[in-house]
Formats: sequence, C-alpha cells, structure tokens
Amino acid sequence: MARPLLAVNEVEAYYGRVCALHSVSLQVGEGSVVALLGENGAGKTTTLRVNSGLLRPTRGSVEFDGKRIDGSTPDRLVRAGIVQVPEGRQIFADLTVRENLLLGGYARRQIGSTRPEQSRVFDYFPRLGERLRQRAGTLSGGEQQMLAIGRALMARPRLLLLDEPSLGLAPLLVKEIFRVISEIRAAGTTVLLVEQNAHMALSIADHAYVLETGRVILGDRSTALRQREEVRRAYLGH
Amino acid sequence: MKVRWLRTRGRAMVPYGVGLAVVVVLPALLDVVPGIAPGYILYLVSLALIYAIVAIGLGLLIGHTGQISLGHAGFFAIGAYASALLTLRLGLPFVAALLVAGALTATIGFLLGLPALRLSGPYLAVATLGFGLAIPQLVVWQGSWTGGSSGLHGLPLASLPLGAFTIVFRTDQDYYYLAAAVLVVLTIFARNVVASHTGRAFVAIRDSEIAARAMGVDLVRYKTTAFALSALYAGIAGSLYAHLLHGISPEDFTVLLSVDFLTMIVLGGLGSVGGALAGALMLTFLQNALTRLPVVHDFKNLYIVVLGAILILTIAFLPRGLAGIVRSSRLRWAARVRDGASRVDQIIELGDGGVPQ
Amino acid sequence: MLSVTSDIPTDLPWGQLLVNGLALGSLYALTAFGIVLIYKTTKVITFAQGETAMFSTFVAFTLLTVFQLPFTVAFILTLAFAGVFGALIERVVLRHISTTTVLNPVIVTVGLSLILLGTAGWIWGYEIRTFPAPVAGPPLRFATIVVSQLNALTFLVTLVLMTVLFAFFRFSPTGIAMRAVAENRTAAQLMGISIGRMNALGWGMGTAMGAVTGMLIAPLNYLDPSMMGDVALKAFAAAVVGGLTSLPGAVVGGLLLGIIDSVVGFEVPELRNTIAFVLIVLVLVVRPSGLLGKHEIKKV
Amino acid sequence: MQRLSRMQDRTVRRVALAVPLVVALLAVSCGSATPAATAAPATAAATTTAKPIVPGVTDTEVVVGSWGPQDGPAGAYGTIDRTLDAYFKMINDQGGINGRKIRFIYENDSYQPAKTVAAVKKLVEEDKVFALCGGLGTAHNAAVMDYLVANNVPHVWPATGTTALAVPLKKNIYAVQLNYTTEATLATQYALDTMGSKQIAVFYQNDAFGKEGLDAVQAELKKRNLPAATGVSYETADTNFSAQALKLQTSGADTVILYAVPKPGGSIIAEMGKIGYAPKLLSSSVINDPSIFQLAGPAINGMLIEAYLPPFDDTSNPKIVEYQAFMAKYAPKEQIGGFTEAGYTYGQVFIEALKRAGKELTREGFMTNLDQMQNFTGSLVPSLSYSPTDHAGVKAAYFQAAKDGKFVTVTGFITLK
Repeated sequence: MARPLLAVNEVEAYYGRVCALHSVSLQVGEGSVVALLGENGAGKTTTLRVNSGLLRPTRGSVEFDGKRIDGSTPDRLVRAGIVQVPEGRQIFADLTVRENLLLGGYARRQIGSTRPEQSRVFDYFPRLGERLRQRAGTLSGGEQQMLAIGRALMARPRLLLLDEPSLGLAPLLVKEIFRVISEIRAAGTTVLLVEQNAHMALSIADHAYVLETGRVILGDRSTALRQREEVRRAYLGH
Repeated sequence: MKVRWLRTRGRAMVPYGVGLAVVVVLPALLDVVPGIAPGYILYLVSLALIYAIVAIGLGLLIGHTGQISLGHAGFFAIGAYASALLTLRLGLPFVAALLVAGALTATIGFLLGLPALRLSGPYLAVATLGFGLAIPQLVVWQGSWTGGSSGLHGLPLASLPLGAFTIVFRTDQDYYYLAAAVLVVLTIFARNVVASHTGRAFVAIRDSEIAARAMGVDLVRYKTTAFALSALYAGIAGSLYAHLLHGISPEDFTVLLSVDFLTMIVLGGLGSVGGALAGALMLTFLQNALTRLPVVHDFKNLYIVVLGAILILTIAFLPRGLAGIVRSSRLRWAARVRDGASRVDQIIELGDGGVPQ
Repeated sequence: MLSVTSDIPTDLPWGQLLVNGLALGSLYALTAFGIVLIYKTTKVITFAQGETAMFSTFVAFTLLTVFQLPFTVAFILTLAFAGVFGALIERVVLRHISTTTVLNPVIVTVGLSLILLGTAGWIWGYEIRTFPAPVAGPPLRFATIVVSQLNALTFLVTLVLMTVLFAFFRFSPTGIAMRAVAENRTAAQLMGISIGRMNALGWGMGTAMGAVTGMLIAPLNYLDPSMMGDVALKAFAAAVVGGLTSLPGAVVGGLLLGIIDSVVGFEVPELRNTIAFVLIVLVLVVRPSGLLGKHEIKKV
Repeated sequence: MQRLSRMQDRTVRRVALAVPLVVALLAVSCGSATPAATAAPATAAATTTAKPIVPGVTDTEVVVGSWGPQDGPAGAYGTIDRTLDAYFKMINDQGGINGRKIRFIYENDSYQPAKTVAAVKKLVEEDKVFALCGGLGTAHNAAVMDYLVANNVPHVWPATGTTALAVPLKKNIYAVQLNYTTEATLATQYALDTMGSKQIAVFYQNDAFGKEGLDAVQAELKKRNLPAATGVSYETADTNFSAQALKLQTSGADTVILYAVPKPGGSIIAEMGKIGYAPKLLSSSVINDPSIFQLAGPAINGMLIEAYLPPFDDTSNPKIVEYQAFMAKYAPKEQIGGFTEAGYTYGQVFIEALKRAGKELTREGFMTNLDQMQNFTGSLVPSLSYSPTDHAGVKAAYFQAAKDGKFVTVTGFITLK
C-alpha cells in the first residue's frame, strides 16, 4: 500500500476514567473502503470519534495525509476533509432538509457555491430533492439516513467516516445505502465504515479490522477475513 | 414520612461533638478576645445560624431533589410575618407562633410544589422567583393588618416555657443559644431525612425523574414533600429572624435575599447539610470582614463584586463547594492511612452520590 | 381634561392603557430578545442581561458626555463594545463552566450581574442621571390616545429587530448554524461548526441587543446601576412565558406582561408583580414550555 | 466504615440526641441568669466613677457613626454620609472641637434592615461610637430605634422625616428634618388657601414616607369637610409610571401633590406632560435636588416645591456661599443638591452640639446641651430649637417654584395654622 490517507498509531482513549481504546492501530489507503467490525462496546465508534476530533486520544497519534491531527478540533478537521456521519443519524430535526444540507457545506461556504455538491447528493438520493422544504424531523428513518450521508457529502470530504449506516433500516434500504457508498468510493472519496452488518460491510470493503474490548485483534483484506473461522463464527453467523 | 431520629453514630459523631463544644463555648471565647464586641458578633452569628436553617432547607430542595427555587425569601417572609402577627396581634406565646409559622409555610410550600410538578429548570425558576416577589407585595397591599411597608416593630421577647420555669431570651447571647439549639435539631432532622427512604427518593428524582418513576417513586408525593419540608425550614427561620430583630418590614425580604440563600448552598456545596451551614456562616461574615479592609473606604460596594466573584469561582473551581474540599481531603487522608494514595481518585468517584453518609 | 373618561363608557381608559402597555411591553420584549438569543445558541439562561445592558448604556453615556460624540457614533461604538464584551464574557467565564446542571449557569450569571452592578456603581456612582433620547418632539395623538415619540420608536425597533433576527436565523448560514448548535452540539461540530465561536457570537449578539435596549430604556427610566432591575426581571419572565427559544414568543410574552403591568398598575398598583406572576404560573402550568416554545424532551 | 458504625451501640444515639438539647438549654438558662453581661458595663461605669469613661471619647478623639446605603437602588442617598464625612474632615482640618478630632465611621447597610441592625451593633459595641449622626431610612431607623434608646446612644438627625422618631419623645433621638406630617399639612393648607385648589390627588410612594404624606393630606381635607383626595401609589422598584399618570388624569384633580423621591417624581411629571395633563403641582421637599429638572423635563415648570433648607444655588445667601466653598474643596466629586445640603446641615448641627457640650464630654452633657438649643441660626436651617420635651426640630417650611431649571423662592417661612 502506498502512503495511507489515514494512519492511526497505537491510540489510547478514555471516556472519563473508563478506558475505551487500549491500543488501536489501523490504516486507511486513499480511495479505499475500510470496515471496522466488532461487538457493541468494542471501540468502533470511539475510533471514529478519535478520527473526527470529537475525542482526544491520551496516547498515540493520528495522521491524515501525512500530518498529525490528533488534538485538532472537529471543525478544523472538517475543513481538512474528514467528515463523520454520526451514529443514529443526528440530523437537525427542527431544520428543513435544505438547511441541513446547507450546514453540511458550512465549513466550505467561503470557498464558493455548494451547488455542484448539492446536485451530486440529489443524484445519489433523488428523494431528498423532493423534500427540500420539509422539516427533517418528519422524514422517515431511511430518508434521515440519506440526509445524514448527503449532508456529510456537502463538505466534499476526502475521508468519510460512516457510523452504522444500516442501523434500524429495512433490508431494501440497506441495500440502497450500500450501493451509494460504493458510488461514493467510485467518485474518489475514501470511506471508513463502522458496521454491525458484517456481511454487507465485507462485501464492499477492501480491508477490514476487527476490534474487541478496545483492541484491534484482526486486520486483513476483506476477502481474507471472510475465510477466517473466528470471523465467520462471530460475525457472519456460520 | 417516617424518620428514625438519629442515624449518625460511632466515630462519625466526633465532628458533632466538636461542633457542639464550639457552639457552647463560643460566647465565652468571644469575651476574652480583645477588640471585638461579643454582642455584635453573636448577633451576626445568630443571623448566620438563622440563614443556615433556610439554607439547609433549600439544600434539601435544590441539592437533593434537584428542584430550583429563587423564591425562598418568600417562605422566609411568610414565617416571619406569621410569627410576628401571632405574637403581636394575638398575643400567642413565641413557641406556639414559631410552630404555627412553620406549619403555615410548610402548607404553602406544599401548594407551591403542585405547579412545580409540571415545571422544571428555568420555568420553575421563574415561577418561584415570582412567588418571592409577590409575597412582600402582598404584605404591602394588605397594609392595614400587616403593617404595610413600615413593617411590624416592638415584637415581644422570645420565650420558652419549661414546666415551672420560663426561659426568656433577652440578650444576644441568649438568642444565639436559641438559634443554635433550633439549628442543631433541624440539622439532625435534615441529615436523617437525607438518609431515609424519603431522602433516597429525593435523590432519585434529582438524578432522573423518568428513572425515579420507573423505580416506583411517587413524584407527586415526594416533590411536594420536598417543597413543604424546605418551606418548613424557611418558615421556622423566618420566625426566629422576626424575633431576633424584634421587628420586620418588607425591605427584609427582597429577591436579593433569595439569591443570598442560593449563594450559601452553592458556596457550601450542593447536597451537603454541613455545607449549607458553612456557606451561611461564610457569607454572613464576608461582608463584615470586607468592611474592615482599608480599600473599602473608597469602594463601599466592593462586597457585591466579591460576592459575584465568589459565585463564579466556586462554580468554576469548586463545583462541590466547601463540603467538597472537606470530603475529598477526608477521603484522601483515609485512603492514605489504609492503602496508599493510589486509590484516592477511585474513592472520590464513589463518593459522588451526593448523599452524605 | 376629562374628555378621556367621558368618551369611554367604562371607567377605564382602555385605549391609552393598551398603548402604554404595548410601549412598556416592547421594552420587556427587547430585553427578552437578548435572553432568548443567548439561550438559543448556548443553552445558558442568563440572569445578567439587565446588567450587561446597563453597563453598555453607561459606556454610551460616557461616550456622549465625556467624549462629546454625536449620538449615532456613540450608538455604533457602544454596539461594538457590547458585542466584544459579550463575547469576552463567554470566552473568559462561561466557557469554563460545566453546564451539567441548570443551576450552574444561573449562579454564574447571577454572579456576573453582581460584579457588573458593583463595578458600575464604583465607576459611575449611584446618582440618577438622564440619558438623551434618540428622538424628541411632541407626542403623536390618535383621537384621545397619546403616544410619545420614544415609545413609538421603541415599538418600531422591537418589530424591526424581531424581523431582522427572524430572517437572520432563517436565511443566513450563520443563523442556521446557530440553530443547529442549539439543537445538537455534536452533530453541529461534525458539520465543521466551531461551538466556541458560535457561543461567543451568541453572547456577543445578545449583549449588543441588550445595549440597544439599554439605550432605549435609559431616556425613560433614567440611568443608574439599578435601572434595569425591574425590566430585566419582567423580560426574563417574558422570555420564559414566550418559550425561551422563540423570538415571537418573547414579543408575545413581553407585550402580555406590558399590558398586565399597565392595566394592573392603573387599578391596583401594589399588585403589579403579583398578578403578573400568578398569570405566568398559570400559563406555565398549562404549557410547561411556554406559549410558543417547543416541548423539550427530558433525557434519561 | 458505614457498616462498622451501624453496629455501634444504640445508646450512643440516645446520648447524641440528648446532649445538644440539654447543653443548649442549660447554656440558655445560664445566659439569662447573667443579663448584664453584654451591654451594661460601659454605661454603668460612666455614671459611677469620678472621671467617667465615655464611649468613643478620649482626650484627642471622638468617634461618630452613621449608616446608609452605598449601593443598590437607594444608593443615591449614599451622598449624605459622604458629605458628612467631608464635613468632619473640614472640622478636623480646622483643629477639631475642644481639642478632639472627629473619627467618623459610616457603614453601608445596602438599605436592608438586618444589615442596619448589624451595622449599628458594630458601631455601638465594637467601635464604641459616642453618638450617631444621619442614620438613614424609615424602616431602618425603626429597626434600631429601641436598641438605641435602650443603650442611650444619641442620634442626631436621623435621615428620615417619619414622625415616629419624635413622637412620642425619645430622650436620645433628635429629629431635625421637617416631619412628613407637618410638611404635607402645610402643603395642603397652601394648596387650598393660596393656590385655590378644588380637587387634590396625591402621588405617593407606597411606604411609611408616602403614606404619612397621604394621611396628612386626607386629615387636613377631612378637617375642612372636603372630599378625600385620590391617592395614586407606586412601589420603590417601579420604573414605569405611565399607568399612574393616566390614573391621576382620570381622577380629574386640578392639583397633584407629590410624595415621591426624585426618580419616580421626575418620571411621573414627565409622563403627565406626555399625555397632556397639566395640573397644578406641589411637591414634598424630598424631591428637592437639581437632578429633578433633567428627570422631569419641561413639564416641571411652575411646580411648587416645599423646602426647609435654603436654595442650594442662591449665592446671595452667605451661608450658601460658604457651603459651596466647602463642597468645592472637600467634596468636589459630589453633585451639589438636596442630599449634600442635608449632609452638610446635619454636620453643622452635630458640631454645634459637640462644641456646646464642652471639654468634659459625656453623652448626658451632649444631650442636655441639645435640649437647651434655642433659635440656633448657625446652620443652613434658618432657626432650630429643641427642648427636653420636644425633639421634632424643624417646623417651618417655605415654597419654591420651578422655573427654567432653577428653584425660585416664592414665599417666606410658613408654620402650621
């Protein structure tokens, strides 16, 4: 692999006095999709939070595009090109769909119009275009997930951090979301994906890591991981 | 509400013993300190002890039950006026007036607790603030029997009939012992409430109303109880206050006083009965101590600025107030004695329940 | 002289009372704007709004009297001062305060108001001063109803500011970002919005709003450290009755309180506050989140 | 730890319960048994020993105290104590009185009675003041009146005109200010007899001060079998007076008597002007401060103001020239007006009494001399008299008219009919 876009090196992180990550190292190559697998509480979301700047690691380092970014604030990282779609969507329910999208491009509003991004989002999710004036809180769960991803794309990210995009969605919708994720990758955006649905995740990821109690226990190409007995038993249900 | 009378015992009694000894010998100590006037200091201490009673009651409401009140000067006023009117106009003995005043304020507290069931946070703050503003206004409005804004003056001396004797509280020292005795009784009572089932229900409500309800805590009952109890303390304190000053007027019960009460418990440490006491003492003596600074000659209102700074600094640096310092240093010491300092942090963490003992 | 009473069948001059109430109410509403603005962005309910407004007005007064600046220049400089002042308050004080309980910000802003009261008294003293009115001239008359130019201006400023702020929150990216921060801090951060900057902006705007209010109130209520005491309490109540996050709510709450004040003040002046607050409690019991506020979901 | 303590003997609990109560009660009863412990020694010594030890008095110094608000809504009154302080400084610069310098201690009570009591206890018991001068406020004087009487501390010129301080007579309290009842009765008589008023309304502060004024007006009207005046009140915290202006207008009164302090007083005049209501105006002396012209605006022109001190800007009066020179030198930061004039006058009366009390200064001697003061003309008050049975002080007043930002004297001194 050439120089990775994102490199997490022996990161340790705490919530208050509880240690959530003991020593996590992983790498995400430019233009790839990397999946993080593991059970609830394994540290997947925490890893994303460290990368997006919401949580400051107590030890270790995070490098993005060759520069240290640990300790930076989320708003700076968004400008640098790292955008996280948080778990549970967290769209702004009181704001309209248009306003949500506008905020997605907030960090870039100085650079110029966000119109091209907006039309790209509508290409991926035509339904959002139909509901521009609607309050986001009135959307269905699937539409809210689309809005959350679309909102993130408005910032024209180089690295998209996706936290459980399939959570609580009907199988058909899950399929559609994953279709869009591969399209996003195809358009050149790197994706780091946290997913419970290991089947789906491994089907689109180039590379995957398995976390357990705050440690990376496995990391390999998806195709290789799929063959491993422990992964099959624990995550793929065989 | 069933409360066992005394729960504290064993080594935990030591601070009480010490505290009590200080209470008893304080007047004698003051007599031998040169350059101060015992009567004046004892008046200030009495005032502080009376405020401490309000603060302890307010602490039960805010610190333990999580219900904010910006109107406790209102309860304080009701207690003071009830007691003053009963002794002055109806000639009731002091003790009877004190008890009736307490019962009356408790009832009004209960009633105010009812709308509070629906309100929380800033909404409750405004409702209670309004209550605090309204009481002095009502007093002025009903001037024909409340004395209006001139107030009521020349209250009879407080007295306590004990069988064949009657103790009359004449001097500042007498009055100091009266206030201290009432405070001791009410402090013990408050600590017992806190340790009882009722106290645990209060804390459950503070921590999460939804969880408390899920656990079967009757919100209506315990919220109104907290308000009534808190008002009872303010009412009794109000009665003592009226008799300490031998007179009252609406000027005594401004919003600023409610803010003072709030400051006392914040400074002392929320959720701590001892903290409320310490906060009341500190605040009452603060202004006096400040007037002794030479700079105050040109800056007579310095104390307001200092008061404001204390509020902010306490929240910023001592979120658990004076009680927090005491508690953590005690735990630190205990931990060092037992098994080295390494577990201190953990112990402090465990001590965060907000329920003393 | 007696025409007012003889024209109207009841013994209350309702028209004039209403007009007076609206004038008074717009002062409450204006002050409430600052409270709402700060609450909307920072979730801090400030008890210092009256005192920051008072302090800014004293600054304006100094610019007008000591430096002899024209009113417009002094007005603009005061707005700038207030904006920076508010942002500084946020940065120096409130940023370091944990907001895990409602009580913390309440105590801290009360502390802040005490510091400002004491400092203003120290710098400018407690003498009552007059503050020049931005407009002067004969009052406007509509039949038997009289409206002073200052009252008319205040009412106008209230409406204009409400509209401008409404548009700001609806259409400008910064305004939308402030609403986003109010709704979900984490998600807003992930949009690249700096929470610290938004909080400072909220305080700056709220305090500047207070300065406008102070400069409109001072010609009427005179200038001294306690000039805002009563108004700030009512404004606080107006903001809460209106729903704390709603600008139109603040106007409705303010005007309602103004009219109550005017009518009750005419009939039983002793009970102005009492009746106002009984009504507030009734309103809140029926609608615990205020007239136009959204019900906030309690988190477990 | 908790579990351990729970296993302790139950008796500890009982003891712990009993001890505080018993000890506290015992202590209380002991306290009552020795009632003389606190306040008595100083005064007892003063009356018995040959060379009396007088509180606050040494060969070189006499300690004088006062209280008043130095902050808050009533903070403007703080000027009075500051002027007094400046006045005593001037006296000290001139060598003091009978070889003694004056040490003046004034406390800030923030206009809160509980703090007044604390302040007075400190002044009397700790600073051991010889006397008080200019303690401010009606409720505040009421709160400490009994205490001052019991301790026999002279209080010269409490800064309030409430009649309660002089009637019934308190041996050690010397009211000087024209009391509110006399003042309002004079105003009513003047309105009815000289101004030709037919219907009177009173705008008053809803407290002891304003009520005393209103009651005196009503009493005078009743005495003459005239219909009662319409009373319109305001609260000290009020800031807007449009409703009250409207109410005064609808009352149909042709004369409005003001019993208000400067801020609301000025505001109500302005508000009446705004709605085009222009009755004859008559005001209590309390409003007498130059700030009132600014506060009230042009509507004040023609208003009559009662006064018992000469106009503070009348430079044809040599006493005023002296007063202004004092202000310029010793209190340049204070705004010349009714408050500073009052403080200055309190000082004059106090110093005169101190002078007369002589080298052997005692409280009794000081009060005896005050009781004998007859037609004293050395202060801004034109003439001041006391007697052992009358401590009411000023009883005459005159009227000034507001004209283009100045007060113009329109009558001589008038006393009650």
